[in-house]
Amino acid sequence: MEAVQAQHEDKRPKIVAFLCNWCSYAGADLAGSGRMDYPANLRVIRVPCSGRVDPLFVLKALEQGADAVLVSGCHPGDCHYAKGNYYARRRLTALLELLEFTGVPPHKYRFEWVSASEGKEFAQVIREMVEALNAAEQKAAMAHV
Amino acid sequence: MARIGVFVCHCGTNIAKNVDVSRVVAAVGRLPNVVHATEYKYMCSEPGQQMIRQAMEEHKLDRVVVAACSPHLHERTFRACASQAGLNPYLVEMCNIREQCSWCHKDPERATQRAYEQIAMTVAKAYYDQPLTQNRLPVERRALVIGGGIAGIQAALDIADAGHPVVLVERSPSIGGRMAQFDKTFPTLDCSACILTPKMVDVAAHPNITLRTYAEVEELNGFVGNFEAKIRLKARSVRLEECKGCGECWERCPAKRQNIPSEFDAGLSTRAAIYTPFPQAVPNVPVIDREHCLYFQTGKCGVCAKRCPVGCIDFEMQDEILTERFGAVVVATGFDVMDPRVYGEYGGGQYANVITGLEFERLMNASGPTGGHLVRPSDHKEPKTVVFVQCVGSRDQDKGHEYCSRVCCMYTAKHATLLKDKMPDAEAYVFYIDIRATGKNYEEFILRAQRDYGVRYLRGRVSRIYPEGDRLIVRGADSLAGEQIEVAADLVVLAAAAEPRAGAREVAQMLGIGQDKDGFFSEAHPKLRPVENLTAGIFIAGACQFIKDIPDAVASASAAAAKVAGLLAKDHLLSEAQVASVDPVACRGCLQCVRICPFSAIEETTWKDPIERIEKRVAQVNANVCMGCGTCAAACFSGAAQLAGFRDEQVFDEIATAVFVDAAAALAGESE
Amino acid sequence: MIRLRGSSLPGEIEALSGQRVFDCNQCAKCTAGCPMSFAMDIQPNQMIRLVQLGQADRLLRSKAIWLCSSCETCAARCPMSVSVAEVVDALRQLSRERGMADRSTGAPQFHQAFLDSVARHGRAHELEAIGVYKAKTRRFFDDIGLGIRMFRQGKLSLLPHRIQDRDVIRRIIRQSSGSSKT
Amino acid sequence: MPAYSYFPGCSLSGTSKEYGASTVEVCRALGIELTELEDWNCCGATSGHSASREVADALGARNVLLATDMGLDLVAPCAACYNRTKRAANVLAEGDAARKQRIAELLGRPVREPVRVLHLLEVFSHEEVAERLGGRAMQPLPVSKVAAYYGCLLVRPPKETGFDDPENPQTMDRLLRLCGLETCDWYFKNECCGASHSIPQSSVVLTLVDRIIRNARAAGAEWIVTACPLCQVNLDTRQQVALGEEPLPVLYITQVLGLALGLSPKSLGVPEQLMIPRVPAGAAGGGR
Ligand SMILES: Cc1cc2nc3c(=O)[nH]c(=O)nc-3n(C[C@H](O)[C@H](O)[C@H](O)COP(=O)(O)OP(=O)(O)OC[C@H]3O[C@@H](n4cnc5c(N)ncnc54)[C@H](O)[C@@H]3O)c2cc1C
Ligand SMILES: Cc1cc2nc3c(=O)[nH]c(=O)nc-3n(C[C@H](O)[C@H](O)[C@H](O)COP(=O)(O)OP(=O)(O)OC[C@H]3O[C@@H](n4cnc5c(N)ncnc54)[C@H](O)[C@@H]3O)c2cc1C
Ligand code: SF4
Ligand code: SF4
Ligand code: SF4
Ligand code: SF4
Ligand code: SF4
Ligand code: SF4
Ligand code: SF4
Ligand code: SF4
Repeated sequence: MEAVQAQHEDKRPKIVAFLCNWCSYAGADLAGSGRMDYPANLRVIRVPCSGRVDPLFVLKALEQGADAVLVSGCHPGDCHYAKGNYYARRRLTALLELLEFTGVPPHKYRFEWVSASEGKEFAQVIREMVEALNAAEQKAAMAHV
Repeated sequence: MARIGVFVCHCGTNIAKNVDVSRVVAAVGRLPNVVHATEYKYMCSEPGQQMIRQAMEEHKLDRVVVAACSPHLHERTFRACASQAGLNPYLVEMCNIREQCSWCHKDPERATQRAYEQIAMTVAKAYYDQPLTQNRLPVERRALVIGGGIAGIQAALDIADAGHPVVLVERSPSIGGRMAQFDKTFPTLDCSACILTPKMVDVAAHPNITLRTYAEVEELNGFVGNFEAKIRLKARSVRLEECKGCGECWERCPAKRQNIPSEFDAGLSTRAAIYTPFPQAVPNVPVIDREHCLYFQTGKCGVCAKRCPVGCIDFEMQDEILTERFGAVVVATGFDVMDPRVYGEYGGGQYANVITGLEFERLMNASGPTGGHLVRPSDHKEPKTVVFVQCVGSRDQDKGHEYCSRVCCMYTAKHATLLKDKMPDAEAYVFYIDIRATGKNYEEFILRAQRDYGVRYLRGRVSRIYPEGDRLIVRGADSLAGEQIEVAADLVVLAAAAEPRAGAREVAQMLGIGQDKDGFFSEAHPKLRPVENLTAGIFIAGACQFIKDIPDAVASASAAAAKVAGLLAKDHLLSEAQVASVDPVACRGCLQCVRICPFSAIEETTWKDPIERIEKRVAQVNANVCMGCGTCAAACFSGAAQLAGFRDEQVFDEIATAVFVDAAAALAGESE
Repeated sequence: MIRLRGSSLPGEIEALSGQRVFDCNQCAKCTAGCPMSFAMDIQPNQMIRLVQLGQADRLLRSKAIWLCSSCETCAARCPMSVSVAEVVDALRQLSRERGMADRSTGAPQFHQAFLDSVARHGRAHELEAIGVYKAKTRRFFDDIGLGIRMFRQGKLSLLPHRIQDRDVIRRIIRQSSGSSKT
Repeated sequence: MPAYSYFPGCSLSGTSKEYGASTVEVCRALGIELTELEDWNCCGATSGHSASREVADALGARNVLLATDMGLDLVAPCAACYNRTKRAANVLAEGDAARKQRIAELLGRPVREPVRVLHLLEVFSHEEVAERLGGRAMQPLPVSKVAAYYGCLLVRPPKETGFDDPENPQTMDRLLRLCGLETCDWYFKNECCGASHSIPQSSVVLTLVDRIIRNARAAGAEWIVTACPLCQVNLDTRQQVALGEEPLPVLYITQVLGLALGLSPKSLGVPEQLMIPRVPAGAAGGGR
């Protein structure tokens, strides 16, 4: 059991996060300004708009070994570019179906709308993702013991 | 090979407390392409910036990465700093290790590792950065205002006063809009004409304003600062400059006998074929309505031409198209009043004595069809009991609009007050759901109607109106009493909903601006940019954005005018630098990007391949219109559409770095 | 006084009636046009309000839900597309299931007698339905003259028309209306 | 000529026999082929939907499906039957899956895309029928002005029945004008007469009936014409007549059409006294 724990310590999950500049990136900033503590597993890539997120980015990240991918943009209707997040939503819904279809487990990707005032929510999303990843990993490890 | 310099900030202890900056700097220094890495206590301070500039020179840096706070705070600072030292500002990248690292991770080791990895990602990204320039766009310092209601009038006057030439285009023969139709205005009850007419005259007299009535904008091309509009001047059949407005012509026009309904009087009176909509019209020059004119229909008449003392009537006049250039456009096309005929339960237009609020305005107006004497349309008798029904077509998702029309609570109170003022013995009942009176002195106005004028308010909707004898039985309810209420009325006034102008859709398409779910023109941001449109350079004023009363319409018009004046005060504009572009070689011409660009910044064009010598269809981004959202780049399957600063290869390398870099090893001194 | 606490009533009514009761903005147009309003102890708009407030007892014991004539005037004219008529049906169903139906209006007994007759024969046998109803309500002598006149005109037949497939009809009426307590 | 499956409903074989008889007679005369649904059941009327939506759905759907099996659009002369049956058909056509599933369970048979449900008036407005009616020489009738009364269930709720203009329907008015009658402009043609309460709440109903009759009289109606057995019985039997005043006769549209087509009053169930021409006081040539 201890061995499993230690191993798990070293191979911390890595989450690649695409955050839109105007809402989610600002939300993540707010989580920091509010000194909310959340796991450091995140690697943030700033994009102007969730509409910039090519589904290939998500697939590439997963393929190269990211433990999970987060895409986060403005809430529907709040897009800085009017309709960019609407396209993102359409595109990512299709991607979601594809991922589901190809059997990628659901804890490995998440799409979330986070506004510039939702620092708390942002931190919570990251916590939840890391928890889910750890739980999955632990389960897998136990299966091997 | 790039020469990248990395500058890591302590932010006092804000960063340094949780991130071991020295270890990070050491590790970063070993990254490929990094030729210089250093740290400082306050990077944004003057000595900090000085240090960056010096290092740039010393190490011949061609890229700068500052690892500090959020780019939302200091990106501009460091871009300006690099720019002073001669580097293109778009070769500067920031990496956020404060808000998104030291402040949100308690564990120093983990925070240090993350800081290192995020910097490595930023370095990877910076490698591909290219120098970008903002285009300097000339500004055509003239404004176009579409719609000559109170909003358009106000906007035109304000822009003109700021010193810029304005062309005001109005569809009907005179400016004035809805306000010209009113008798008195809430909440002050001052005479509408008394406050509007002087403004109309000012418009006509202003040296900076060119008035184009009986005209419409047919086409708008170009972009902010550089629009080109096609304006159709409809054939007026009267030479504008010569006409004296004497009225000889319309006095004698035999077409009067055809009972042509007057649009201005909401159909309550008739007009001639040659007419001005109302006596105070600006310009006070008639037009010939060719559809009804006997000369145009039968070839025989010409009475007006014979009567006209100056001979300015010209039956041969043709429509004229003007093409003019503008730097900015204000849209102020106003609103319409819903046709309440869909309400079969209120008679569906069958009963002459069920009228709309707009018709009531005309019946009360001193220059209206009855000279301000309120009578029922059916028999011209004075009504003794008048019932007002609010929210007809508003707050009704079944047959009308879901929204509240905003002005009808107030104008109904105005109508009832004016009625009681004119005929103290008349009874006035108002059926309402809620009273929405949120302006300055509005609630007081409602209270006065009830308390001082004896208007009776009944809280409920009306379900049925039907005639009995020569009266109308109005069956409603009072939900406060919990009972049905029946009133025998002589006249019923429906506060019919306000709605988008007929043709708003065509106007929106012609201008390339958005409409909301109800058909009103969309603002750029509901709170922060209420008079702007997402299409830069186009502004919206008055009730075409959403229903407004006069104070709000005027406020929005002045706000739009201020925006326009600000824009036209510049001698050039700077375009967005981080914009999309399409590589014509790679482009397959699928036009997916054209379809989805939220700003219509991409166009289809043909391109001749200089090597293969073939012509093909490709997409082309107008860099002056593109806002840099990157939606096109994500949609393009060929990788032809790319967004500067966020190119595919940049993002892919950031991803790869994020996944493959092992911070623990790097910080321990192992080279990658 | 209404003391508010969480209630399942709005949800139940929405499920049974298919109406969105919270769309109602209490404009009272339903009440304004209701032909039975004058006889009701709770007005149509108040019924919707009380559903919103979860006041099951008052509604299920009311006379009003049995006085509604199902004329659908309310539904046809409601600006928010809420049908009071359908909400009333749902209230009647709950009221009977919970044994709270107000019998003084006679309506619950009448509907029961009518449906019993349909369950028995597959079609309504008017003479039987009226007879049972009168026995239940002990209103033997209301309308007696009228009944005799109709009978003479051959309009009230003595024997019921029966259909073949009576079992299905019985099943529909018994099974889905639950155990009725009227 | 058009053919339909025919759902007479309970009233037409009981309290409203004459409506049933006149419907059959007139349709025969106009060449409309009616085939009665075999083993039809009661639509449940108000009692059905008061019990539950499921009861109303299933009772209505059974008849719709019988008609669907026959492959003939279904016609109902009773407004209440029409209303309930059409609504059940709407559920079968576009209702949600769960609701349809429940119908299938209760009926013990699969459900299918339904045929159309029509009211008799809609059949008479059918192009061919209207043409045929228009081309017929009509017999003069003993009155000249009548009030068409539509009641509730034909026109409401409009989203379900989709019958004519719900606030000012004209279908029956047009037919009556074809019969050479003038129809009144009156405002109670779609007001509720309270028929569903006729038995349990007779006193309340009197108020409603009274208003309708008074309004029709004021508009100059000599007859009220209806297309609903519940309305007819209610308006006929709950009418209060002042001393010395003649009651206002309430006839079925099929009876009026039948008389105009020259069918015998007896076969249409029209009371003899109605056929005695009456000359309205002061009007010349009122009785034709
Ligand atoms: C019955 C009634 C009473 C009211 N009373 C009051 C009151 O007492 N006090 C108050 O504050 N508010 C009142 N209002 C509200 C008031 O009418 C509006 O606030 C005001 O008219 C808005 O002005 P506007 O210029 O935006 O639109 P409008 O007055 O509608 O003017 C729009 C103008 O644009 C022109 N136009 C439209 N389309 C085109 C086109 N494509 N090209 C060129 N020109 C075009 C139209 O011809 C018109 O002249 C009332 C409204 C109603 C309905
Ligand atoms: C509880 C509440 C909730 C609200 N929610 C919303 C909402 O959700 N959406 C919405 O659109 N609106 C909302 N509003 C309304 C919103 O607050 C106002 O529209 C907005 O704050 C007005 O901005 P302002 O700049 O005019 O005034 P303020 O926000 O009051 O700013 C005035 C500033 O001037 C400073 N000041 C005052 N006197 C002086 C002086 N003599 N010298 C120098 N400085 C001075 C003050 O310190 C203050 O910073 C809400 C209001 C309240 C009370
Ligand atoms: S650059 Fe940012 S992180 Fe550094 S001192 Fe300034 S505010 Fe702090
Ligand atoms: S008569 Fe001539 S000058 Fe006078 S208003 Fe008419 S057109 Fe103008
Ligand atoms: S020519 Fe036309 S406008 Fe002139 S007077 Fe004759 S009808 Fe009127
Ligand atoms: S302003 Fe008043 S009358 Fe007009 S829609 Fe709103 S609530 Fe109704
Ligand atoms: S999506 Fe790409 S390939 Fe298609 S037209 Fe646009 S740039 Fe060309
Ligand atoms: S980046 Fe956005 S605004 Fe620019 S062309 Fe592409 S989709 Fe249009
Ligand atoms: S009419 Fe509709 S919205 Fe108005 S009170 Fe009745 S149910 Fe509510
Ligand atoms: S259906 Fe019932 S509640 Fe609605 S109007 Fe008719 S009687 Fe009133």
